[in-house]
Amino acid sequence: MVKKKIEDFLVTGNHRLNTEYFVLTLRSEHSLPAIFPGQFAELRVDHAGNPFLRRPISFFDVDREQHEIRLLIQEVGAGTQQLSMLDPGDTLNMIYPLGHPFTMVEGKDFLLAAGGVGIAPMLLLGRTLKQAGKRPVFLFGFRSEEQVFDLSAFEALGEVYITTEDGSMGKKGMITGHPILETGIFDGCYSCGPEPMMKAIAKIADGKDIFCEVSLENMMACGIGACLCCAQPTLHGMKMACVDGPVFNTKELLW
Amino acid sequence: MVKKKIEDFLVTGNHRLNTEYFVLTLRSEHSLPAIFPGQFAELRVDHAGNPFLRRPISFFDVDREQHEIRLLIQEVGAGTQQLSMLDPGDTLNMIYPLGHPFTMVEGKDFLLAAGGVGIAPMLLLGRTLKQAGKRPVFLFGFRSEEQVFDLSAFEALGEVYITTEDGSMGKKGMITGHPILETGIFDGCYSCGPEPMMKAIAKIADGKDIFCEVSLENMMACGIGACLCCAQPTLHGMKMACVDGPVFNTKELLW
Amino acid sequence: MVDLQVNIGALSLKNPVTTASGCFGYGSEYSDFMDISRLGAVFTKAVTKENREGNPSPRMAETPSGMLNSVGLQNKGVEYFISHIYPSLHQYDTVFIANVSGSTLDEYVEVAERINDLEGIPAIELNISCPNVKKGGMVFGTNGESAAEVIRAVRKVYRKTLIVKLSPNVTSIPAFAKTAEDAGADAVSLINTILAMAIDAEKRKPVLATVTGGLSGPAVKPVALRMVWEAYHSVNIPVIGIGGIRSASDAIEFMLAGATAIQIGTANFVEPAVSVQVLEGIMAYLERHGFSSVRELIGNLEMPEGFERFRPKTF
Amino acid sequence: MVDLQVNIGALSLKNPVTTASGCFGYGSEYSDFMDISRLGAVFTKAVTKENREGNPSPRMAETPSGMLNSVGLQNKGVEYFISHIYPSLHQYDTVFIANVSGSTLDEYVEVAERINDLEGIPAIELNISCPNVKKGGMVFGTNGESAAEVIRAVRKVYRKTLIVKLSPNVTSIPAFAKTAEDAGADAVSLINTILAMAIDAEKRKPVLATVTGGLSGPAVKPVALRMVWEAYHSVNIPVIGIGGIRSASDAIEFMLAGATAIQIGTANFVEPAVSVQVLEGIMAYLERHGFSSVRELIGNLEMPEGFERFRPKTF
Ligand SMILES: Cc1cc2nc3c(=O)[nH]c(=O)nc-3n(C[C@H](O)[C@H](O)[C@H](O)COP(=O)(O)OP(=O)(O)OC[C@H]3O[C@@H](n4cnc5c(N)ncnc54)[C@H](O)[C@@H]3O)c2cc1C
Ligand SMILES: Cc1cc2nc3c(=O)[nH]c(=O)nc-3n(C[C@H](O)[C@H](O)[C@H](O)COP(=O)(O)OP(=O)(O)OC[C@H]3O[C@@H](n4cnc5c(N)ncnc54)[C@H](O)[C@@H]3O)c2cc1C
Ligand SMILES: Cc1cc2nc3c(=O)[nH]c(=O)nc-3n(C[C@H](O)[C@H](O)[C@H](O)COP(=O)(O)O)c2cc1C
Ligand SMILES: Cc1cc2nc3c(=O)[nH]c(=O)nc-3n(C[C@H](O)[C@H](O)[C@H](O)COP(=O)(O)O)c2cc1C
Ligand code: FES
Ligand code: FES
Repeated sequence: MVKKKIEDFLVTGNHRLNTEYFVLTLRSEHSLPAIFPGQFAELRVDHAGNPFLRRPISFFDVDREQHEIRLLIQEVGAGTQQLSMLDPGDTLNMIYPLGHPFTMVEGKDFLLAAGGVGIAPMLLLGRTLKQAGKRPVFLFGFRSEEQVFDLSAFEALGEVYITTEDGSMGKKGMITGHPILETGIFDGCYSCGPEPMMKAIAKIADGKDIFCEVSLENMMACGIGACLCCAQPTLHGMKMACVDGPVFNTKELLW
Repeated sequence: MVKKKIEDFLVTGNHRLNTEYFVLTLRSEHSLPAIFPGQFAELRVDHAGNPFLRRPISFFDVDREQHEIRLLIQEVGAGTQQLSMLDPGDTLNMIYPLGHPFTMVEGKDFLLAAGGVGIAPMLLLGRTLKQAGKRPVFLFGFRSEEQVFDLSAFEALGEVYITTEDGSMGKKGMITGHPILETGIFDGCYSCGPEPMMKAIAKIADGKDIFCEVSLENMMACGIGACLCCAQPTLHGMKMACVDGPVFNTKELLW
Repeated sequence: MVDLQVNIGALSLKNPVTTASGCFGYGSEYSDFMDISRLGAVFTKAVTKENREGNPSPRMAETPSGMLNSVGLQNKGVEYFISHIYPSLHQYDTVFIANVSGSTLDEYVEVAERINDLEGIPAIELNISCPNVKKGGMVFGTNGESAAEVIRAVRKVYRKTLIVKLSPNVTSIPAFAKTAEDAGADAVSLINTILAMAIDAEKRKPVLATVTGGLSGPAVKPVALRMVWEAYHSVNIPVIGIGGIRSASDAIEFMLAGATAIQIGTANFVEPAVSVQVLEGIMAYLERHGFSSVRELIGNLEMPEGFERFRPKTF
Repeated sequence: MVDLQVNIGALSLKNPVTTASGCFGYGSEYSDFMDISRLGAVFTKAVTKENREGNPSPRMAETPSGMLNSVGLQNKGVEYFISHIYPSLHQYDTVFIANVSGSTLDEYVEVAERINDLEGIPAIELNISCPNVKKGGMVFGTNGESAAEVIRAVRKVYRKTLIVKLSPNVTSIPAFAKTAEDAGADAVSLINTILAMAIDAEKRKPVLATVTGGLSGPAVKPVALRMVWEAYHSVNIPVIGIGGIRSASDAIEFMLAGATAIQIGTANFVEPAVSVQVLEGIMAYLERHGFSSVRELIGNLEMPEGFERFRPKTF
């Protein structure tokens, strides 16, 4: 198992995508340890002690040559707001890499279905799939056009389908109503986003009897399996979202 | 009585004097209300809520034409450290002007004796005395040369005497041992600094039977007389340092 | 316009936002910053029989997201209150509620009786929960029998709305809320401060001259919220929620837990106009969520299924 | 080198810095970040008779300078502890102390008896203060008679160092500390978490699935410090201080208040190596102030003159 580290990263970029999302670029002085798609880091937001706890954020992208990682973050509360105000030259303390990543399985065609900031882990996952000779297809749901950002990094890896709730871009509605779910033929799917969305994807996968993994959110205090706060009931008893997850096979879940 | 205001000031300067002291320059959009020497402001350090309470800081200087005030601050804990990191363009919320100022009395020659950051209210006081046709003489005590900063603004108003505890500059020792206290002939004195110092000055003034006012510190939560935390016992009962003080005539104190 | 009016016993408040005793002077201290008349009520600083100098300094210490105070009921006594403070209260169009304290049962009764005669004061808050005095205060509020005794005695002489302010320094809030109700209180308010302590490690001394003091501010909010929820489910009289409120969201949380009105204390020191901001935030919330009256918030909390299987029974 | 050794009953700890139950797993979770062997002791997660799944999610809520948890004693039971966890503890050169919990008196006794047989575990911490279980825990720890009964019963079967962990959710800490001492405890530890609640105003629901949870973190430090000080002056057995410690200064404050050792809980989540930093900070402090032994700090608090005239008598 990769040893977990606690490290001060240098902020080298903070790029606003839209009113809600921004991408932080962070550089390490050292070479990065192995980081797998679906894993996350616990970020120390503030040294004055408020917010008090660290914030769990998935790895969006990793550049091993530059020792850089990127995080896609949605501003939702005090913690993410403070993160959004970081400037190049600031440091950010992280505990990483954490959590059980997405699994690579047999097959060629995979659907990567995500809603909102659930998109974050999908870039690294898509790239890893592609590097393994597989074909990722991305299906992303947004509230409206204003939320959509430049998806060319995803387009370089595979087809990208979009839905918006108000129809201002892509297909109107939720991703769970997108025709690709019916017409596409996949060997498995990965999903991250709001729970109802993941449940719907899991149901469709189950109907087609294909592999399905989801990344679950939970309230986390420690991120390393010590506090037992992030409980996820499974067929095999109570699991911890931070170490046994955040990625779970939907067959294991009591959904 | 001047109405108290709560206002966002624009930080227009933050100047380091030495490892401990810095001067913040703050500009108002409006003309400033009357501000008297010895008065103070309650600064909101942080919007994330830590430190939780405001910090009381004296007015160091006031530039009515530029709508600017200056604060001389010593870094001692989390609050003043955060203040030290303010950059031009930031805003700082203040409640002001607060407190009972130094009193102008009959006479010509006045000693302004201060230790450490107790120097802060003495510039405005010296200027006010000078404008009233009086002669301020400054006597400042520091720990050592490193703590001393450019005192030319004071020198423009009157003579400046210095002591350092280690003798690295000016006279060695405490200000209470400075010969000017014996040789000088004053109509009154004003003092701000560590309590033992002010007590010694008060005793000397008492011996010479001259007017003496001191600016007292106390733990303040509200700064406006509402919480009754900053209690100062006096001959006339319990007084509040934030509204009845911080300046008190030493005759009133139970020293 | 949404309906903001709430009732505490026979007393009608134009809105549920009030300021807590000891944290708002007698109102005038804040008049430079806000319009006092917008408040539902102002709870005055404690009034005792005689002039009290309070405790020695330091009386205040800052703690993480909170503060300790050991003011100790400093006030000029009920006569001064009647002759000097009471007459000036009429200038504001809000309800003033006197916070009544004492060292002995007789003192409580005497002050309550005197204030009963004041036409402009429609209610008192009986402070049996101050942790910063040697006698009285919390000593009454942490013993069921003494609490019942003093409330009954005051109830006999006080004919308007009687609010009893509870101490959080007890094993069972429901027990004390019921004691207050049974002894004749028209409402309970909670929490007063939590007995606590700060130490200066470098000087190896307590920070406060009294060693211990009362903890208030955002730090205590989760404890206060739990206690208000417990009290709401234990009695049939209204509950007034206090403890760490500094935003409309905080205030709404207390009302959802069961509070009919709320008091804002420590937050006034940090933001002198916070009470008006809280009021405006509540109005915006009610409109956004389509409520027509603020009273619809009281106890309007959706309970998770079967939660009773998991927590110790406290009421 | 200053002397860091402290004694808890018959048990010697190489230094007073330990980690709190439920906040440090069984040690291995933190081994990537620090050297577990530097700790004075590790208090394990609660051990109960049978496997417990704990409470439903959400089990955690953040609050100002603190957090609520409602984990509810999730653990795999004492048999699993003995067969799977105990053998791995030997790799660390520190003392492991099992946190013993139960729903009934018999369960407490059975677990204590089983752990008495484990050579490598020289002490237990009897958890009669967990606020997150329907039966047992705080239900024992907030009732004097039940507390005395369970401590006496465990004392009969447990022959090593018995530490009793007290609940802060009581009117009188001195009373419960004395109860523990009289019933045979070798030491008391405090505080466990304070019963509290969080509400989501937008959803109008409690944040925790169990509605209430236990408050921990810096927010509770002033309350914990007061309680440790009270306990220290009420009993003759050692007191272990817990609550909001995240710096050497915090730890020293607890020792000055009377603690012989301290536990670090919630702060581990924020800074995984905080316990070693606290230890190093204590060593620096002792040298700076010219102490030759950390034991000189215990209760070494200079009291302000005549403070007893101003505060309610609590011990
Ligand atoms: C494994 C994991 C990976 C995540 N990856 C990302 C990501 O890549 N990008 C992104 O924008 N967000 C991600 N999140 C969500 C992110 O952690 C929360 O949005 C963030 O913690 C909110 O902090 P805040 O202070 O801004 O908001 P707050 O005001 O504290 O809370 C807003 C909401 O965020 C959630 N939240 C708050 N604290 C936590 C916590 N400690 N653990 C879990 N949820 C919390 C709660 O549901 C809360 O209602 C991830 C969460 C988890 C568990
Ligand atoms: C009327 C008045 C005028 C002042 N003027 C100046 C000034 O011009 N320049 C300057 O540098 N300092 C001034 N001070 C002192 C200044 O308020 C404190 O140094 C500052 O609040 C410390 O905050 P901190 O967070 O940095 O330190 P902390 O770590 O909070 O405390 C360090 C020390 O500062 C003192 N302190 C902390 N909070 C308060 C408070 N709310 N009220 C009073 N004292 C407190 C305590 O003695 C404490 O031990 C003044 C104080 C008062 C009462
Ligand atoms: C400085 C100060 C003085 C107080 N004085 C009184 C008082 O005289 N009478 C009283 O009943 N409560 C008093 N309290 C308690 C408050 O009214 C309130 O119950 C408590 O502070 C919790 O609310 P908060 O967290 O909003 O401050 C005082 C609190 C503070 C901070
Ligand atoms: C997530 C979590 C789990 C806990 N589990 C236990 C437990 O199993 N047994 C116990 O006695 N105390 C438990 N506690 C209480 C702590 O040991 C400690 O008493 C409390 O958190 C106060 O210390 P702190 O503020 O340093 O966290 C738990 C606390 C937290 C935050
Ligand atoms: S967050 Fe602590 S166990 Fe998962
Ligand atoms: S600081 Fe509140 S009365 Fe002086």
